[in-house]
Amino acid sequence: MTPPIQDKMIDENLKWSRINEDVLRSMENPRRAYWITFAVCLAMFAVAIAAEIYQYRTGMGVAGLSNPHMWDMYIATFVFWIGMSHAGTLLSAILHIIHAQWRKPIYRFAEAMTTFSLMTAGFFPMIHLGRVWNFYWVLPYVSDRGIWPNFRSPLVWDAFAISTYLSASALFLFIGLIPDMAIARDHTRGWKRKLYGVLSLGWRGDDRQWRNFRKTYMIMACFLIPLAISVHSIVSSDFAMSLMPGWHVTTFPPYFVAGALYSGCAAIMTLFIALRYFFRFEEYMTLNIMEKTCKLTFAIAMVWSYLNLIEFAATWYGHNPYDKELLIDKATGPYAGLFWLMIFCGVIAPFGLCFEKLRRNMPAMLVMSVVLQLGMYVERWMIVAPTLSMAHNPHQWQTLWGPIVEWSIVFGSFGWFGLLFLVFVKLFPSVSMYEVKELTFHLKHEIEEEAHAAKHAQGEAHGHHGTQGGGGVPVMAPAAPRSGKEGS
Amino acid sequence: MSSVKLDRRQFLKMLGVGGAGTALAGCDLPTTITLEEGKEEVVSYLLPEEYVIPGVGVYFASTCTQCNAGCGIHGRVREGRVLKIEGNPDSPVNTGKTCMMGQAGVQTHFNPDRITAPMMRKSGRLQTVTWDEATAELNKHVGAQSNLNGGRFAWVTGSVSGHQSVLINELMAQLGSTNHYAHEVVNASVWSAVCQDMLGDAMPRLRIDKAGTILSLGADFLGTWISPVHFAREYAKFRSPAKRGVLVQVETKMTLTGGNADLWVPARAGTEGILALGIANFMVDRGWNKVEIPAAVRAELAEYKIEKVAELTGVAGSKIQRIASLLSERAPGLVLAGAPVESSEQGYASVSAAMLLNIIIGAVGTTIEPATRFSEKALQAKAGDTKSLLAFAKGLQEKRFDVVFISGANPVYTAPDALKLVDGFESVPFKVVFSQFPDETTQKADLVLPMYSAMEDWATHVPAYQTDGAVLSVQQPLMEPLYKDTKGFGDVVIALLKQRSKNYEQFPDYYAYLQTAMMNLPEAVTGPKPVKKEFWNGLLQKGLMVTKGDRATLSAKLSVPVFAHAAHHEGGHDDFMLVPSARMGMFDGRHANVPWIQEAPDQITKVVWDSWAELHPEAAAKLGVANGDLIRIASEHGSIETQVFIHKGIRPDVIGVPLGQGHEEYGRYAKGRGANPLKILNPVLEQKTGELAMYATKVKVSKTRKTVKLVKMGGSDTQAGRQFVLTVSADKLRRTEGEG
Amino acid sequence: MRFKIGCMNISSARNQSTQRAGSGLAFWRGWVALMAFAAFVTVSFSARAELPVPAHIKPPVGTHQGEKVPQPIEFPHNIHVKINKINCMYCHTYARRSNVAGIPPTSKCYGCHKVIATDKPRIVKLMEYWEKGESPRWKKVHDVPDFVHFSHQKHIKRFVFDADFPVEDVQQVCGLCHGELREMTVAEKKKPLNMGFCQRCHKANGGPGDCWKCHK
Amino acid sequence: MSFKNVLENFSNFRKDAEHGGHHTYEHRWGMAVDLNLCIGCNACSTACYAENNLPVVGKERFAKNQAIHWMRIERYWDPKDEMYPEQGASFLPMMCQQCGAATCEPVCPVAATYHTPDGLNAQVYNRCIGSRYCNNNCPFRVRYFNFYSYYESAWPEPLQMQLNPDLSVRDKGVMEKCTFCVQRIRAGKDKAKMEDRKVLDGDVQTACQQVCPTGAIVFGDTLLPDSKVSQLWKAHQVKRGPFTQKTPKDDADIRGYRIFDELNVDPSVMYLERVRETEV
Repeated sequence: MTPPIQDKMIDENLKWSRINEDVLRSMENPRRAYWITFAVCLAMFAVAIAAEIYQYRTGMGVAGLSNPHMWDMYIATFVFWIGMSHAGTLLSAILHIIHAQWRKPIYRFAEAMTTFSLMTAGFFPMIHLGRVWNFYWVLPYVSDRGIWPNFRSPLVWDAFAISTYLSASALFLFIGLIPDMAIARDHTRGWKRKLYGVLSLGWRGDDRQWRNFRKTYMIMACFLIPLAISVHSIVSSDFAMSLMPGWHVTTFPPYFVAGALYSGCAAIMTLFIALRYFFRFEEYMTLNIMEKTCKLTFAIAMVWSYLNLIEFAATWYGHNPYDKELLIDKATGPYAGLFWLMIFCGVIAPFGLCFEKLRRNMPAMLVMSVVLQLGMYVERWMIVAPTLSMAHNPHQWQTLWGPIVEWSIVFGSFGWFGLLFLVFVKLFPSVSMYEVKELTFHLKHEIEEEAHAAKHAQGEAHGHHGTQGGGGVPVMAPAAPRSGKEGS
Repeated sequence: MSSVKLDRRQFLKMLGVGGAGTALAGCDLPTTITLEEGKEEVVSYLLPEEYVIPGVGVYFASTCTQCNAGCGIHGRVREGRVLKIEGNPDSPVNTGKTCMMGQAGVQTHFNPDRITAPMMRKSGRLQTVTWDEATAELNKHVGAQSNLNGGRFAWVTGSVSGHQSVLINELMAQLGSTNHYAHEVVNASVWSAVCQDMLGDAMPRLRIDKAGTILSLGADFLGTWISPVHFAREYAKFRSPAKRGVLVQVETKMTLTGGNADLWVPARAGTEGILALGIANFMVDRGWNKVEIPAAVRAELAEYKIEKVAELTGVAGSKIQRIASLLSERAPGLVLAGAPVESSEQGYASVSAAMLLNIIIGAVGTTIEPATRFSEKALQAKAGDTKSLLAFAKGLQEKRFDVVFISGANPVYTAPDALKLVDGFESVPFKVVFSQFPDETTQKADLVLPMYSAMEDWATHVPAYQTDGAVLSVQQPLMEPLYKDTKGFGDVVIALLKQRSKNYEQFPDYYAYLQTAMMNLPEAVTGPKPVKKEFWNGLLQKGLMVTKGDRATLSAKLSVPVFAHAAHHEGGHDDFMLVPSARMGMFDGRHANVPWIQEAPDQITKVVWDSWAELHPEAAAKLGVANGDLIRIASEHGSIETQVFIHKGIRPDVIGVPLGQGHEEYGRYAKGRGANPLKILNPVLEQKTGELAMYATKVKVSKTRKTVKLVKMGGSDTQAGRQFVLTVSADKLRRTEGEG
Repeated sequence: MRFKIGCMNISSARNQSTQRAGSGLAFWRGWVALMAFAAFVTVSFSARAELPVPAHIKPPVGTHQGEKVPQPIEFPHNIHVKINKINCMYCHTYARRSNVAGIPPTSKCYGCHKVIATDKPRIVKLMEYWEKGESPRWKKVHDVPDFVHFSHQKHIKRFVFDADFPVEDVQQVCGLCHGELREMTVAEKKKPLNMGFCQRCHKANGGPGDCWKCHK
Repeated sequence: MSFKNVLENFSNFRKDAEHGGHHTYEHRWGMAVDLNLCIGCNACSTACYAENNLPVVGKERFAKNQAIHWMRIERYWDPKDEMYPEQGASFLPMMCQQCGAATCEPVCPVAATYHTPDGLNAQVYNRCIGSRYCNNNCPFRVRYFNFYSYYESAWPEPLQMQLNPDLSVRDKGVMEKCTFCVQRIRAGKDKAKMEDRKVLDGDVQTACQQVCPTGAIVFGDTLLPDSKVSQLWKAHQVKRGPFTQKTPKDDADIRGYRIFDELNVDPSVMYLERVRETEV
């Protein structure tokens, strides 16, 4: 018997033409809300630019840094954005490999998020340099002076890791886009048509293309996963490789990766809700998918909390006086407020995700996702700042709160991210059309198979869905035979 | 070899114009581009001295004038610019070392706020004039043709010695004036007075290096007292494993020396003398006295029973006994008495008590040695004091002066308001200030003569405190004057003298005078002299002349001082005894315009760039103030406002405000920064010597609403369990080394 | 005179040589006077021969075309070096005892030119300076950035004195970094004098590779 | 370091890090600071300002901990002080310890700070890009960053004439620290070279050592067995290299120790315990 509709990922009776229309509509005539958000983001970005120019001319001092506090919010924000970038990979690559079907309607924007948050994160290591104009000295290039970067420094690893990851995930995003580009091409006029024409790389949707496409996509996915893990492990080694109490922690790589996925999922939830609301994507981004996302988030949250406690425990039993002193100071000292905020947002709050009522309540989830992200941001800052405030030499102890310049640049980064994302959703389909179609198709197919199994009647199904293909959408010939295997 | 007249300091001309550039400007460009040619200028010497090589530092010997200790220095000169000051190893005063003030000498010299041209008061405002105008004005009032009545001429200086002193006296004599006021805020005049009376020698040599135990009654001999660098050198020997001496510091507010004490004893303000007598009495009781004590003295001493003394001083009886036993066990002892004791109401009595103790423990002859005086009396130091300031102020009030010269002193800043010195000073018809900087006094002058800095001028100095042999130290220019419109002090005075006496016409300038004068010093003074020219060059090379001088003899006069009343002060909840302490660095405020000194933290509190009021936690609790709160400190003669700094190194019944800040003028670094405690001092006199009792002002402290951020160096005040500064017990070491 | 010197030994060690140079003036004068006329004739169309590279040095690689820097007096290196064969270190005497080669003291110019070519406009100009008692303000041509420590004396020692290289040919060594001054009037920068240039030479000739040897 | 070197010597890099820098030292400059003699008078730190072109940052920036003092005197009170600090204060001259296994070196992305054959932690100012990682990883926190450009503000005419031409004035965005007065070391070595002799003990004096009124600071080459400093290290039983638990020194005047020795950074500065009459 057919399962009740609300348990399904998506309504299998969605006409494919409908899918095209809905998604393509989301790419047209922006409404006022869009322009307002755009303006806000632009303003935030402008402020950041101004702040950066000021800082560039005057010196890093205006960022409120001091002798113990050589790093501060810039690095925290850097880690935060890198973290964000992991969600996309998680959804598109990892879940793709394990055939989690429900990812299909939402992975596209997640991937976009990955790329853009990386593009944002990349700025921070540069912004925080004392002499930005020499940032390229970190890269190994052949110079007449015959000198090279110091390959022992985690910062150099960062440079490599991030650039690799950025290019890879951008490529991945693009590859995933190709079939949809083709659809878009066939449905648009004028310059857009040209653009999509180019981007779709002459996609005709014939057999060979599909085969190659799937291979490539799978390979990229496999390639991307270890990359994603390594990137954040390397970022974590910025701290773990040091000697400082609270930084020199062996569990940092997994801890950071978990944290990254955590904040990433939270971010996905936010964008999920936003898109669902603005673009009327209720049918695609259904509550069930939200449910799944929430559950995933909760699972990761628990992993993260666990690693967090592990760290405390390690500090406690490791009995390194400096570490211990720092841990106690974090929980009781000047930063105690933030510490407990982090614990609440990161460990306590996610338990809200256990309640189905909450999970199906979009406003509540919006709040929740923001809370989780806040928690993760604070966590990053709590890694960077307290250690510097209270390291080995008591003579240099000092607490610090970032001044306006720092804040505005950090906010500006959100503006910049927003801009990129807003442009993206209007230029590219933020829901993967062809995969949603696959989804509906397989769903329908299963249901019918069940029905037929009951009736012992064969062959209708094929004829039936043969007529399905509408709006110049390629029939997915190779998909059908594998559908049995693919069924989730 | 040429028709060109060469300036005698030609080789000191500056070569490179730029100095050290901002090095990093160049390296932002890609490496293929180098510096553009033809941007920087390079100038060669006209006539090279074979020892002056571009790019190689040359060291010239001179004398430090940052305080009056008279340390010998070497100035590192490169391309005609003096870059760094080092100590002169040949000088027995500082044997190659300097203090932070000496190091900062270069910034005093290169200070951006120097006066670069003469200034004259026209229609109420100081205006820049040419030297001709200035000289004309000067001659009009003090020149040979002027109708100046010498009796109505006064000259205020700091401590002076050497040939400046000679010239000053000469000019005073020519003018027929006797009003020479040598004024120093930081001085040891009461100490010398006592030494003079009880030992028959004003500045006996103190052998800190020989002492086994030092009982210092507020003498900050490592920081500001008499000859800090020299004492620090000896202190090193005193601390060496061979000696391992014990330092006991008795004072109300911790000084640098107190910070280094083995035992820091905060006795009640003004009772240090009584403490000394208590110790003396105890020792005599125990028969620990090294000299014979007449019965009369014993009787007088007997009054100072431990209990009574403990009660008066607030120092536990056990501690007093311990100190006493230290003085006898760890002989030879040495008892010193510094500013807080000297310039209290009964300073003389207190210091005499200390001296009596010295005699009893047999310090005289062992750790107190007869001084060596420089044989040429005229060149000896005339040490400044505060008595002279009082006298000058009095003179001003009685309108006894028509013309006043001020050189090397800043009375408008240092004089307490109670003395009404400023008004009196303004009413003087003609006030000439010889000065490098636009300080408070300069601003009130009618004629300002811009002086060479100590590194541009010639001078000789004879330290008041002589060590091994009697030193005459030469101050020679380390570079050519920065500003063409400045002049040497000596040059100006010589010019004035020429008008009145034939003897000086032979001298074109002070340099010529100095050279002749030095060469004419009798061999009795200098010891066997080589050929004159070589003597002179040798002198300049070495930078100083160590003569055997004549040795004073010490007599020890046993007499127990009488304390009129046990002058001690009970701290109410808001009234305190004000401690206007000087410190190494700021000194009496003359270095407040030196950025390095401003940025160098105070040694004890680590506060920078400002004044502060030290309070004991108890006192702070009583007042309900915290670090950084602004408080108003009011005496009968005015009030100052400054920030609170709380620490335990001070008695709860006193409040410490350091000297040095609170300048109304004196350049960009000093102006309008902090508060000047001297201003609110009550005009209390030391009973015997008539010195100003600086440590005898009671003040009321009140909160203001305001709070500022206390800017100090360092986060945590404790080591938080780190193994940073480890302390090992001397006893333990002694035991392990089997020294008993 | 009056000095108490860190650098005594350097100066004293080198003093005699300066003295000799000084007392040698008479000889130079006659000699230079003799050559002076020939100089002005030949300098214009003198054939340009490459400066030979000393055998014991692997020369630094790199070229640079600096512009002609206007100087207070257009000093003709070519006449002094090429025609009159005056040794570089006769005028730039500090090169062997200091980090900087130094501009010769005006007295040194005066020493020769009070008898030689006194009528030439440049010399007249020079004499004006001398009479005024000041030195011309030359413009630096060969300059390294302020964050670089370069020592002439050490290079001269290494490549001339220690290598027993004939001092009269020292211009071959100087030329490696300063170009062929015998062909120029006022000095022009012919070598890049940048880090690559120095570093390549250091590699080739086994100079120190430690950053702090040169960077300050 | 050229790329070839990296490939060839990468194992060395790692070994270096473990065994504390180069294995073939020309010199190994070290210091001994006797806290028993140090009176905390600030002479050394002022001398350092004079010698090394340190900028004066002013009150506001000092308040933000942006001051630059390569040599700073840390002052500590004893937490056991009840009413008064009767044992006085504890002064600690703290400068870069020129660690043998310096934690600042491996983390610099551009190798602006590295280990010289003299056993110093070099800081090449014009290579530095100001990532400030080095100070984050320095347990002593003795590296100072130019948060602003000070050339105009700290040396108004004619103060800039005092600047020492032997080392550069650091511009904004550059990390700096105590160099053991490398310009003096350089001068001393050049002098020796010009005289074709070895560098002798006493040829090189740091500014702080030269000025110190009590002679608490001793500086020299620890590779010269007869140098004053290596004598002191020997006498007080402090050795180079990794941390070794010391036997409680009960048998003589042995007071040497190195701060944060237990972190295995192999500092080149030995401190001597201060001796006080604790019984009084």
